[in-house]
Amino acid sequence: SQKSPGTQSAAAPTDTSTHRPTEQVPEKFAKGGVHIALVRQLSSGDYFEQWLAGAQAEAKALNVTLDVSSGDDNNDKQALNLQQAVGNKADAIIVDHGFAQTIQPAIKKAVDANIPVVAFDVDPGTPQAVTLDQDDHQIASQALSVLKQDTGGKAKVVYAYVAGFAPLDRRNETWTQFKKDNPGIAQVAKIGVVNSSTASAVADQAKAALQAHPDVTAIFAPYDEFAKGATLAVNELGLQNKVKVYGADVSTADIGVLTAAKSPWTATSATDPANVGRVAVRAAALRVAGRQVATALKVPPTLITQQALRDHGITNVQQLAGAFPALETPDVAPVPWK
Amino acid sequence: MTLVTDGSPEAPPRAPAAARLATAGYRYGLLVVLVAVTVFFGAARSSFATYDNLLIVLQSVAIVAIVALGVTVSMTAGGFDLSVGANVSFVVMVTALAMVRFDLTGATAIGIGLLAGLLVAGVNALLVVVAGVPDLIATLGTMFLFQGLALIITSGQSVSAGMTIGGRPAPGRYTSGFTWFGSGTVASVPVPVIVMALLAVVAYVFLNNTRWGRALYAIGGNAQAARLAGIRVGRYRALAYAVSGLCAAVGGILLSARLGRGDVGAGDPYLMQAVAAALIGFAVLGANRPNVVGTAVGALFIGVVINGLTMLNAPYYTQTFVQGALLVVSLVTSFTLTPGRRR
Amino acid sequence: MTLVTDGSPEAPPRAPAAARLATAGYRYGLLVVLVAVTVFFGAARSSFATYDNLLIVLQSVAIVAIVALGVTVSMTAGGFDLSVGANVSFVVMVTALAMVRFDLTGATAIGIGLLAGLLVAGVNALLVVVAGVPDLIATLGTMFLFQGLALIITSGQSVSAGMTIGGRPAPGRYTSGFTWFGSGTVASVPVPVIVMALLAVVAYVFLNNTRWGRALYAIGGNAQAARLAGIRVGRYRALAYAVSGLCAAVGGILLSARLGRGDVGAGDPYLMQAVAAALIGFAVLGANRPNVVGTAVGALFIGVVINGLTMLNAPYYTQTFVQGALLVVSLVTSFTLTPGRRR
Amino acid sequence: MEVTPVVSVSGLSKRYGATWALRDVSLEIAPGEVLGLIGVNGAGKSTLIKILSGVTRPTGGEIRVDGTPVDLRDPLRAQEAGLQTVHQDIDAGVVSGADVAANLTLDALAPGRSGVFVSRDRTRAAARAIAEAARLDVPLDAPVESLPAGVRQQIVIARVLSRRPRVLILDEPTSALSAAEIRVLIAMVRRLAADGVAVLYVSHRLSEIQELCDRVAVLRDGAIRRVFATPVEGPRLVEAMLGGEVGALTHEVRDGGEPVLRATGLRTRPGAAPLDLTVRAGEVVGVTGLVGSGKTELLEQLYGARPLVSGALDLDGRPYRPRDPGAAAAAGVAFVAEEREAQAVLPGWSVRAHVTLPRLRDHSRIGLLSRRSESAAARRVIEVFGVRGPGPEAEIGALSGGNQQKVVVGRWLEGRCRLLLLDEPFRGVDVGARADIARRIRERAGALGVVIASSDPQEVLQVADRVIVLHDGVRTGEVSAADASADRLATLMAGGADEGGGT
Ligand SMILES: Nc1ncnc2c1ncn2[C@@H]1O[C@H](COP(=O)(O)OP(=O)(O)OP(=O)(O)O)[C@@H](O)[C@H]1O
Ligand SMILES: Nc1ncnc2c1ncn2[C@@H]1O[C@H](COP(=O)(O)OP(=O)(O)OP(=O)(O)O)[C@@H](O)[C@H]1O
Ligand SMILES: [Mg+2]
Ligand SMILES: [Mg+2]
Repeated sequence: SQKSPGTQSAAAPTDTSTHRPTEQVPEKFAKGGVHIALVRQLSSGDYFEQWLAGAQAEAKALNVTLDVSSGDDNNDKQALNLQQAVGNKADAIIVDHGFAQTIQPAIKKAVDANIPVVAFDVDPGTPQAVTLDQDDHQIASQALSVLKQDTGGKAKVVYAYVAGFAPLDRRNETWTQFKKDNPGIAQVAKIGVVNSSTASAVADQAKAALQAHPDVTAIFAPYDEFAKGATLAVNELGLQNKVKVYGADVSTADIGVLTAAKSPWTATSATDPANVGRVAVRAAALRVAGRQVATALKVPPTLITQQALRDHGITNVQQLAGAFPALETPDVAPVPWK
Repeated sequence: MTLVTDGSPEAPPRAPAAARLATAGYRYGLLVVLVAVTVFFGAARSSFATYDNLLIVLQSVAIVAIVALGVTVSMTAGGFDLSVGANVSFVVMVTALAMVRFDLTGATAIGIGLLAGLLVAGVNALLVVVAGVPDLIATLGTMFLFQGLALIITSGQSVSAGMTIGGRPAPGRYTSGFTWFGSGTVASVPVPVIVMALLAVVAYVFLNNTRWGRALYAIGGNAQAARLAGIRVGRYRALAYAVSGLCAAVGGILLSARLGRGDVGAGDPYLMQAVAAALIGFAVLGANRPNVVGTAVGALFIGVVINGLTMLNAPYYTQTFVQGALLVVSLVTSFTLTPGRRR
Repeated sequence: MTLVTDGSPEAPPRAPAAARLATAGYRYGLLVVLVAVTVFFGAARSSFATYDNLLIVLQSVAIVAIVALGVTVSMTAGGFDLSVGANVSFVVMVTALAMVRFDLTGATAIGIGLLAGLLVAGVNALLVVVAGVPDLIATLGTMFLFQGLALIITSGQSVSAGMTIGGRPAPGRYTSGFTWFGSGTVASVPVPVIVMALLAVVAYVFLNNTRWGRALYAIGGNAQAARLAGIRVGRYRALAYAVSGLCAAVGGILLSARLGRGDVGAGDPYLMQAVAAALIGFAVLGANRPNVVGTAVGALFIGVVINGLTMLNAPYYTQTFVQGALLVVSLVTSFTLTPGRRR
Repeated sequence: MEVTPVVSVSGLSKRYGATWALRDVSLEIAPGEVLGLIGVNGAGKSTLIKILSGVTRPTGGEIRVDGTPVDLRDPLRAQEAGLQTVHQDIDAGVVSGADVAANLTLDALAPGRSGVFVSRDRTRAAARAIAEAARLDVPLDAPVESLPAGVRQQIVIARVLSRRPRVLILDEPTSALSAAEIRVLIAMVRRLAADGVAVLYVSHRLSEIQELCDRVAVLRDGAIRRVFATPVEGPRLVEAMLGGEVGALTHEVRDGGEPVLRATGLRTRPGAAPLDLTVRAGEVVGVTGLVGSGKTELLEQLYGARPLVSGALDLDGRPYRPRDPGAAAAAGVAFVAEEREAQAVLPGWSVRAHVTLPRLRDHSRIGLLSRRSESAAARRVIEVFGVRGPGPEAEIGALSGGNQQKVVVGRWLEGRCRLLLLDEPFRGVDVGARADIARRIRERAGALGVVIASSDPQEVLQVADRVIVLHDGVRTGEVSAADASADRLATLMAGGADEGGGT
């Protein structure tokens, strides 16, 4: 299995922190031996690779050992990995994605064992754990605002969605609301498949939908694999002048597709996964040091348009942060001794 | 479907001592690799070779092993059940719906789950035994059917407590009795591990020490001879699918209890894993046929390798490769040392 | 000459006319369903039965069909290649690396991709022919090995132009010549469709009209009889895996060209789809053995159903079910009407 | 006094597509009676037996057991009615992958025949009892697929006898057995008949039929032509079977010309004494010996199907050391394996494809097969060997066993052949067909050397010019067919010394 929807890709582990240390390094960190367990639902795919790279860079900077385990899309296994981390007495645990119902009993055990927990993109079910989220509603609404602007609020739209993936479900809520608020926007077809070859499968479906509905002018595909599939379909049908694609998430490959000549993919909204990984490790480290951390951390997304990418001559995610400084969030959970 | 290759050159005659060593390599190749790997991990990480970690490894393979036992039984009768993954998914959805949407008790949900597994088995049996469709094709059809059905009954959505159905919140939730099957323990041993152990013993006795098991093996060996000896081949093949379906249902119930929600497609990966465990089992103890001990070892093999590599902080992308390489090494030692290579 | 394979009662004698109809149902069951489905979709959506849409359907199944052709060839010789999905993934990664990381030309990348496919085939052949490991188990091992290798060579990352490697951006990119294989057209027909058609014709002739194809079928029918008739069984089995590996490599190259990047695990779903197409093909034209026409029809069947249902705006979660239901219906008509049911 | 027949059939017919395998057959067998059933290959004997054993269902007609009509829907019904059958196809009787004990006790798995739990000890005890009752001496834990066909056949017979048959049906039970084993079987059948068991006995060996049966029914083209009471003379039986005369199977003994194959220092198995063998063009060398004496091992080594234990070979004066059957076939050596079902037949394949399989290269150009060339070859084999059946495109399974054998032998004579190795080529072949095959082989033998292995000395004498006798892997003698007798061969086969002539 590969990456799951609603997760995006972005900048690498370049440490762009401009902060100066304001405090002494706590003894525990100075002498080393702090173990933070990272318990992931999934590992494969650009998003997770970038996220991990960011987390590892931050861990290194903080002199922390990161013990990584992955559920490989098996949620039962993720829960067991979490249980094992508790058994091994990790100093803190970061839970990266997962199903609330499945993971909450194990999180509870961790909390009961007085192990600090940071939960990314999953509801930990306890106020003692820090929650870290990217704002999926905002991701969807940023992309949709461009769609609305381009079409003047009147368009037949093909929508790509598969239920059951939390981020996509949240983005779907925004879409549902958006349709209600904009009666001129009509969803004429819904497509979507998720497997390890999502893009090409979605392309085949999108082609069928475009064939059946020749009057479509926009495709809303709020997940980069969907967006790439939709783009492929539009290209293969030669409809670049007629149909535009509005997506979410970003990776180096996505940038290539976005900036290709005549690309119909117009805009995407995303957070930087490496940055999110760094934030997660910082939050965990703060809790290990016994500092207060806000119980709900949010990383806001940034709107990235095709035009802006072209203007800045950007070809990969590493260059993104330069052009879109908002992707970096050093002030979310800052570590005062670094 | 032939699992045995022909046409390879015959092994040359061996001296007795070398032959004994070869036979040992053949019979124990995979076990030796398993033990070696365990020792290696234990030396590298002290927390690996502990009772607690043993339980975690066992729990991580429990559901796969249970599903694989069913696959093993279907293979003994010369069949092949490709529908087990879809069956697990279907049972997960059905049990979730029973409790969350229809607010039924955990016991009822278990009953319904088992019935759902039998339903899948019934379709398989109808296709294979009554309509005469070859096993692989029939169970492939069933797989699509129930993969689809698992999606349709929930409109493709996951089922969890508090979800809204037609605007109103669902009335029920997973009962604590039900989730106990997933995360409860008896004398510190997790329930799924106990269920696995029980089922493995039952399956072992069933296949090796009962008339039915021997009849299944006879059918797998030569269905025609079995029929001429008066064995009701059709009924036994249906029985094999029923066992396979029930095992998948038990796996589905345990998975549902572990997950605490009905997750779309949760069972699908279990097909490949269960088939892998059962196939690796062929090479264990020189059986070269489906067997319960081999299947259990096969499942354990996968679990130990992944657990150990994770403990060593090996990146996830090396795990599949190491698993494949170890498997290939043990297969090669097992099969090149086979005494009667030609069969 | 087999007396029985299953316990199903023999079909009662039929009047000639009814028998002819039954034979037609048997031979054409799946084709009839395919045509009926096509007519239905065409009636429901005028845009379905158009030349343009035909091309779209064909393109959507082209890669699956190509991989399935290889699986078919491996099956004729009594084998079963479970490694094709991993092979496709591996070739996708290798071609992407060749162009993006090593800045080689598209032609070189294609050459390397084909060699990578042959490498997978070589491991299969070594395990099956030389080491004597049963096909399913051996190719399962190879599957893990190359799934893992595809991840390792890129440390689990996907490969695309502009990616950074060790801090510096990768020098190369997909050449336009290479991507032409994925999305180019010749006289409005997409290149993958042309490649599929060519390979299908070649495979058809190879299996049905050459002595090599005959030898492969003979090995699949009775390996010992083939060996004693002077056929070099080992070499032909290796040949079958080589063909299978090459087909998977072509599939991988086309997929890589279409995606324009090396995507982790992109080829994995092709195993199940290709096996499904090849197995469905058993039921076509009453062959009940692997055959090229059947495999092509099997692949087309899947493509038509998905395309048509998408056009009808059927939600994605109904598609698998409809596909399964249609498959089961045609299997049942095919096999219950088989003249010599008991073969 | 009227005795109610145990089993009677009336108006029985069976149609396969366009051919009527049986038409309007009526027969009855009384308790204690041994009824012989004979007929050429394809006459319908096995079809009748498959109906009586519940394997296939008739197109029309009635079966009564003890005067009551029965519906033999499946094998279990037939067994419950007391009809116990040994089928012609040995491999339809044993389960490979299981040991001898499991195979002997296979019946216990049918419903109601044993408790739920089985244990190894009880299975072995039961198996031992069954084997002892049938005078069968085999290691109970040997895997069946490792045993020669004769032993597997005896296992099947032993198992069927353990069902305490009221009607015992035997379809060519002796085709894979040696003389001594045949004598044991015949004595056993006699004893059962004396106890009131009705027996239906099919064989191509007329001497057995004459010795054993009370009445003999002759099938031809699916219909009963004559029923003789014994004693009856052989030629009359043959005439009724074939609908005419057959010439006596005799031949002029030839010396042969240039050596085709010269082998020195061969061993049938490691540890056996070495032997030399020369086969000349134009001569037919017979190899005989009891079951397990090493005939198959010898022939398979000559064909590269088994690694050469020791020694050196040369073919037409050039060194010859086949690595595999492919190399042997390419050098012009042909081999007809002992077990047709397992070693030569491809289920579902046409006669044409069987004929051309060993010589695909001759029927293809740049790899492409020529259908016309294939069909021509198939038609030639059908014509030359008198294969009775629906033609070259017919599925091989639609031919009777004997006709399948003609195809399998005949195909090697289509095209270049220097040395023809035949392992039990007459197994299950009727007298007429045997004469046909033998005659064709001798006709072609002018240009090639032929080796025929058979455990029936009579059979060997009928076709060979020279006979080599093996005992326990060692050559005990070699005699010219001109001055050999079946008795003398039998002595040698038993390991006795050669008292005259030969080498
Ligand atoms: N399954 C079948 N399909 C079509 N025809 C068949 C089938 N089985 C037998 N036949 C035909 O029925 C006829 C009788 O065959 P049967 O096997 O009964 O002959 P037989 O007397 O036992 O010959 P043999 O001595 O060679 O064993 C033959 O012409 C044969 O070709
Ligand atoms: N009664 C038996 N029990 C067990 N093994 C036996 C028996 N008879 C032969 N074998 C073994 O089977 C092998 C087969 O020998 P082989 O086939 O060469 O003999 P054969 O003379 O051709 O006999 P057949 O007449 O059965 O063809 C030998 O290795 C022998 O050891
Ligand atoms: Mg017969
Ligand atoms: Mg022999």
